[in-house]
Amino acid sequence: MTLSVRLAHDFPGFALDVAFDAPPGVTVLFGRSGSGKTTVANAVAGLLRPRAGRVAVNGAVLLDTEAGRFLPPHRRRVGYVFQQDRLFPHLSVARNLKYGRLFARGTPEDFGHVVALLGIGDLLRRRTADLSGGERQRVAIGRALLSAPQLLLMDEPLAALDDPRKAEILPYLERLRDETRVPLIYVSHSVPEVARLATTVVMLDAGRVQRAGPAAEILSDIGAIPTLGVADAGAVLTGRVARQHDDGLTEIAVSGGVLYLPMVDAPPGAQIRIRIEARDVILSRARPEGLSALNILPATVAAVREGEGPGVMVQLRAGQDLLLARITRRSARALGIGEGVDCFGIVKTVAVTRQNVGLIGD
Amino acid sequence: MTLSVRLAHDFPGFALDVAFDAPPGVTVLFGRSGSGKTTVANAVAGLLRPRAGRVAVNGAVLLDTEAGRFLPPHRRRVGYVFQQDRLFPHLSVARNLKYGRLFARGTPEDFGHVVALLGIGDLLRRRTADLSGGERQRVAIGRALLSAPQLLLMDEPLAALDDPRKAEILPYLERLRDETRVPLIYVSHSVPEVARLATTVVMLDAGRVQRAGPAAEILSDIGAIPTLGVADAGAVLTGRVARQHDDGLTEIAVSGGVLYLPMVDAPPGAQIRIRIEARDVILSRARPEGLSALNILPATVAAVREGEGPGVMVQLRAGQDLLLARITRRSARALGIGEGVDCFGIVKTVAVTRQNVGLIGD
Amino acid sequence: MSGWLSPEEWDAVALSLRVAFWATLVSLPPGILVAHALARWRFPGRQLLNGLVHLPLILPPVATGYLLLATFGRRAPVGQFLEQTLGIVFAFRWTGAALAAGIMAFPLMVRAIRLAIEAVDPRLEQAAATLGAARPLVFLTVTLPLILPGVIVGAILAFAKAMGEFGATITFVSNIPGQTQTLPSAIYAFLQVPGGEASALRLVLVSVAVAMGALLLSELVATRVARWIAGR
Amino acid sequence: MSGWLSPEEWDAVALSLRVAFWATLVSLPPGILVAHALARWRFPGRQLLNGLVHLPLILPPVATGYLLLATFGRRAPVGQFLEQTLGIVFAFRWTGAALAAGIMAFPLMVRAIRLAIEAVDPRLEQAAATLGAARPLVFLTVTLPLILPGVIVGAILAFAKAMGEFGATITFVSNIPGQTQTLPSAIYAFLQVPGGEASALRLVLVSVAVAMGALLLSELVATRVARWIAGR
Amino acid sequence: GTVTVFAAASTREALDRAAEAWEAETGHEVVLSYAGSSALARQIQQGAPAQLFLSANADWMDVLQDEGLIDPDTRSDLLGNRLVLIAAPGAVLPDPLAPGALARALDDERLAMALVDAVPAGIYGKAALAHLGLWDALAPKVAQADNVRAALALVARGEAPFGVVYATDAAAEPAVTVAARFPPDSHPPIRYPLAAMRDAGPEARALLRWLNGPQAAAIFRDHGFTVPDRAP
Ligand SMILES: Nc1ncnc2c1ncn2[C@@H]1O[C@H](COP(=O)(O)OP(=O)(O)OP(=O)(O)O)[C@@H](O)[C@H]1O
Ligand SMILES: Nc1ncnc2c1ncn2[C@@H]1O[C@H](COP(=O)(O)OP(=O)(O)OP(=O)(O)O)[C@@H](O)[C@H]1O
Ligand code: MOO
Ligand SMILES: [Mg+2]
Ligand SMILES: [Mg+2]
Repeated sequence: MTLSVRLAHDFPGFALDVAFDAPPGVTVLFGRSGSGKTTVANAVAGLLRPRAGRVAVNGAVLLDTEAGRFLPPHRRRVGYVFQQDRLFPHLSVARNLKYGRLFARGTPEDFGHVVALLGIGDLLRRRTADLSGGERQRVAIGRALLSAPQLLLMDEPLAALDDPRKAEILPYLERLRDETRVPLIYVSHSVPEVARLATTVVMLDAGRVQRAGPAAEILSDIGAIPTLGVADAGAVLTGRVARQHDDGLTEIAVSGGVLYLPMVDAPPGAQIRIRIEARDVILSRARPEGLSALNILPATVAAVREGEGPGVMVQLRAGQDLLLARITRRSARALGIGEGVDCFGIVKTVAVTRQNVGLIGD
Repeated sequence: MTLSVRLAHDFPGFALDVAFDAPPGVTVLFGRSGSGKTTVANAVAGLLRPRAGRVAVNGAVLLDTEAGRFLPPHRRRVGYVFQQDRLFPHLSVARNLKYGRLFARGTPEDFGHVVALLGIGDLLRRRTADLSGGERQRVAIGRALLSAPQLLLMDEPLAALDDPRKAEILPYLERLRDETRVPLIYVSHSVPEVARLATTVVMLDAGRVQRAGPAAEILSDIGAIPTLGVADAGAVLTGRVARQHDDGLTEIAVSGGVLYLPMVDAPPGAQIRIRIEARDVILSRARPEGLSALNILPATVAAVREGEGPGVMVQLRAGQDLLLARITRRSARALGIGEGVDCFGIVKTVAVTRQNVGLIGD
Repeated sequence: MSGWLSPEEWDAVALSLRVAFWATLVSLPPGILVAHALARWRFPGRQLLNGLVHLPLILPPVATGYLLLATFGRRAPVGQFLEQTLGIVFAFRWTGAALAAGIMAFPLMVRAIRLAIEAVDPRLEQAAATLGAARPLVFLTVTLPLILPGVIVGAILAFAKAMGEFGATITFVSNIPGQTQTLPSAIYAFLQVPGGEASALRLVLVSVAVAMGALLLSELVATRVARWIAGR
Repeated sequence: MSGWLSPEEWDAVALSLRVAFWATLVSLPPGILVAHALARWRFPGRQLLNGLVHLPLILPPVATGYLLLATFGRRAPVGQFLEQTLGIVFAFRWTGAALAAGIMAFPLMVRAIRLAIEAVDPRLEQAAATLGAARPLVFLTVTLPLILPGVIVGAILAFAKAMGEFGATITFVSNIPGQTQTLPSAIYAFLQVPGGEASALRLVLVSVAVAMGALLLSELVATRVARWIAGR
Repeated sequence: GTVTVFAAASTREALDRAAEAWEAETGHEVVLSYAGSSALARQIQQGAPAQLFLSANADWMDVLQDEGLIDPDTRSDLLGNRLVLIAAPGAVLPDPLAPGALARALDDERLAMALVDAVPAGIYGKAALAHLGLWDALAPKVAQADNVRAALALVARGEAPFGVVYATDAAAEPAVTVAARFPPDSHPPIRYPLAAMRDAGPEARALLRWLNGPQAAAIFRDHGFTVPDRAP
């Protein structure tokens, strides 16, 4: 395990008691406002000294209250993007970005590259006080990335950014996850972001771990849906790029068949993960014809779960993978959907946007 | 026009020059990071004195540089939720919330109601410094609402909140829009939020108005798609509640036929608006049978627009309304989609989540 | 203890406390006002006011005492005016000692408060304005609470200075036991006579004890207030 | 102008500037250190240090001068030690005047800097720490730049006070023309002479002009620095 | 060579003139440092670089002599002085030293004196008034200044209608009139002892001898001092 976190701390009216381990990659902390996400991040960064706990990253013990060990923040080498940015008001944007380099012990990311990625080239000589909200946040991200951290902590880093900007930054974070050994703890409320980035998902509720485990498992878990929010429920499949078609579609082999997705920028053979939202899956008992939807996967109903509303969540097994489909109770009845029933899952090609596709490095 | 804004101001490296008018309701400022949204909000609130401009709200002229009029901020009665919350550190949460009431000239919202809505009842006696990011933001929203404003300004108020919380607050903002005459200027990056709340959408780009007009028009406008982001494109339809069904579905009469949606909490006859995302619409030349999708609208292709990717945006006319459908070029060719072609638009009932349905008051 | 200090010395202690207390209290409102003006307003003569406020710091205390005498003395224009219109007499009264102490302490107070005002985030004041608070109310409900630690520090400095002020006081109001003889005058007197060191030391200790007590107390209050405001 | 002031008076002006300059400069590093310790560290004896720093403010200057004489005089233990080991002599030198002025000004400087340190958002220092900066480096790269306006204010106060200090100086190093006769001593000397008011006034004006010049300059610098830091 | 003289502040004009004359005569340089006798004496105790000391107070000279700092052989009472009652401009009082007259004339106003227990002029004044049986009635009305020149200034400005000062002070201040001279036997003789330090060089001793000589005596008399008869 790359990351091992065990923390207990009490605030008046709020008790934190969490423990989780995570392999390399991105560990997403997910949970409602006030569930303790920032508190965990602070404790990992050494900004909060918890009552009890142990934190180890890549074998290095940052904190062990039993052994009386408390590594001070500056020796933990965490790049922390704070929930409320903490840019240095007395330094220019460029100086803020370069601040961490003064003390970096590793090789920092390339300055020009990070600046270009974040689109802050024009701001370099500006004072931070006049920046717009999104500009501030981008500078904060850049500052953390450029400090050659051993561990990255990002507390809702993209919340203030527009979708096009998010779409530019996410692949970079994926690359970071896949190409470097820097573990990333990522706080987010956005399920698509989580699905795309997370290696491990830790769901917090009122200071406790409600569920933790590999992202694909947690996100396809019918039981996790209430926390994730029904609207955002969706399963994560892994597949392999089979072929790039001339008309901009990529053919992906998944265990249950073939999916056509909007261009995935990866060579044949590359492993990718695909999040398919439950609301984007249509069920049919017979193989449908003449639809604009290209992806039709034969599947078997694995579980059905009724919610309070008019909806029903259907878990499908398509080959090795699990799919989630959310349909109305009326349709479920009309189609005779029940455990063990064979049917077809229909997924619109375009419903799987680039947001929902992530590369997996090796 | 309830709101009339005309502003020109220059920062080194950034020039703002915008003009727009808006009817009662919610005016959404939409645009990329750094496009000038906050600058506009600040000028309307009186926190920035623009080089030139005129701002009028409900007939009251707040600013008119030509006439030499500049109403100071405290006399503008704007409830401003800032992008970075500005809670008073020396006051408790309750005192922060009640601050505006000290000076309110109108009748403020009910305290208990706002507190319950925002889920901050447990925080009332806390100091603001220890609050979590989302808690701070909720308090900031409450403070603005409780100041009996004549105009509300909200700069990305929900960005730090989790989806369940957002889903609780949005209907309240709708009610505010529909039941009071308080105009609301709302900055957001979230297209679903925009679609749901906006009466008027003002798209900003590099300090200029790129497009402005009624929400339904702008959001269904094929030309606006590049700015909105293809992934989030979708059309807004208006309909009337026809019947509530026992299985939790609501039958909605739209001009082009009937839609079944997850329970819409409104009496028969109520007018609602429904956002249908382009990616959620499947096309078929023949009326499909045996699908879990309940909503099938006969339509005629009004326009087709090819993007750079493998996708094609199809604008459909279904009755009086416009629908957008995003399909692959391959499907378009296979189905023979072209202007004037008749086809069926298939919309999954559950794809239209509560997020996408809004009430329209009278 | 009462045996340790003579009744006259007790008088001096009491008088010093009274003088320092009133000097501090009365100069607080103008101190806050002037600090606010210097920190936030732009007006002609701002630098002049700034200089004027610092004057007592720059001048030797005796010179300040002379200027006070030439201004607020009974034969001096302002002094006569005040006496005739308001019946306020400073010359040879403890009120004069308080005036001298207050004026000598004024720059310290203003500087501390001004520093605090300059550290207040104007965006909070803006937020208050959008919530409907007019300028003076913004000041009362937001700025003032936020600068309270600075105000307290200013008051501490002023109080301490007022406890120690000697040159301007004795020049302006002389040394009249029970009326204008503050601790510093008494200490000075002892230091003038050979062998008076022991007695002077005794008063120094009293002076230090009293001022330190006040200091500690206000320090405590300031820390509380600061923590309360920062919420940390 | 050179005709307006006697050579001896010019000496006094030059000496005062030199004394105030060095007193300010040399007390800055310990001033910052002590302010930081008082604002941020928790250690036994903190309140004692706090009291000690304020002492020169509370005591009549003459008493402070007397204590200095009893400590740093040539016959006094510390004074002898310093003379024999380091060859530093304070007594009756301009260095002694600087020492006296520095000590008298120290509480003002420390208070101003401390106020500034207490206003620094510790979350910025935390951010610097997560970026790898050790405590002293955080101080140098974040805290110090942020408190610069406070440091400048502290220096201004100290300079002004050093320009005006008289009681402790004359008691400690006497009033030797060309060596320890600062402007305030010169002014005092004239005030001792009947009819010397005119001459005193002349020196007061010089003193005010010089100090105001320094004040305005530093005010300007402070404003610039503050604006630069706040970025507003 | 240079001779450094520490001298009581009240001897300033006369001694300045005398020193100039000696400098002109011999070509040597005299550095004069004026301050209160007590401050000077303490500094000499601490090794001040004084070569001659002219004190306004025999007690302090005794202290230095007891400590072996001065050369007792060089000690002499260089100057004498008279005590006078002065009146402010416009204040007239025939026969002011008659019992009750002064107290009545003062009404609720003040009699300016130097500190009556600490500063020589005050001590002599109190003794004189007591000798005349006036002290008890006047004591509550006395405003004590920190030195005799400050008391003089109070009268000159009209803040106090009457004051007790040296005849030399009254002579130097045209604004005041001498209302009465105290009988020489009403107080201990006013003496200004002069002595050379033990380690004083030949030039200093030459100056000392010259100051004791007739040329200097003329200058001193010119300024209102008395010059006691000396044993040849
Ligand atoms: N210093 C403190 N004193 C008291 N309570 C605290 C303190 N810090 C945090 N809390 C409380 O602990 C809870 C968890 O806070 P935390 O900041 O970790 O939440 P979060 O999960 O990051 O929420 P959000 O998504 O809103 O940022 C909150 O209810 C918060 O009010
Ligand atoms: N005082 C200022 N001086 C100079 N430039 C400024 C100032 N205030 C804002 N700007 C610049 O003006 C542009 C618009 O800023 P604004 O805050 O309005 O953007 P925004 O649309 O709110 O962006 P975001 O979504 O990131 O908050 C930005 O590029 C910003 O850097
Ligand atoms: O030497 Mo003085 O001047 O009367 O004390
Ligand atoms: Mg948080
Ligand atoms: Mg903004």
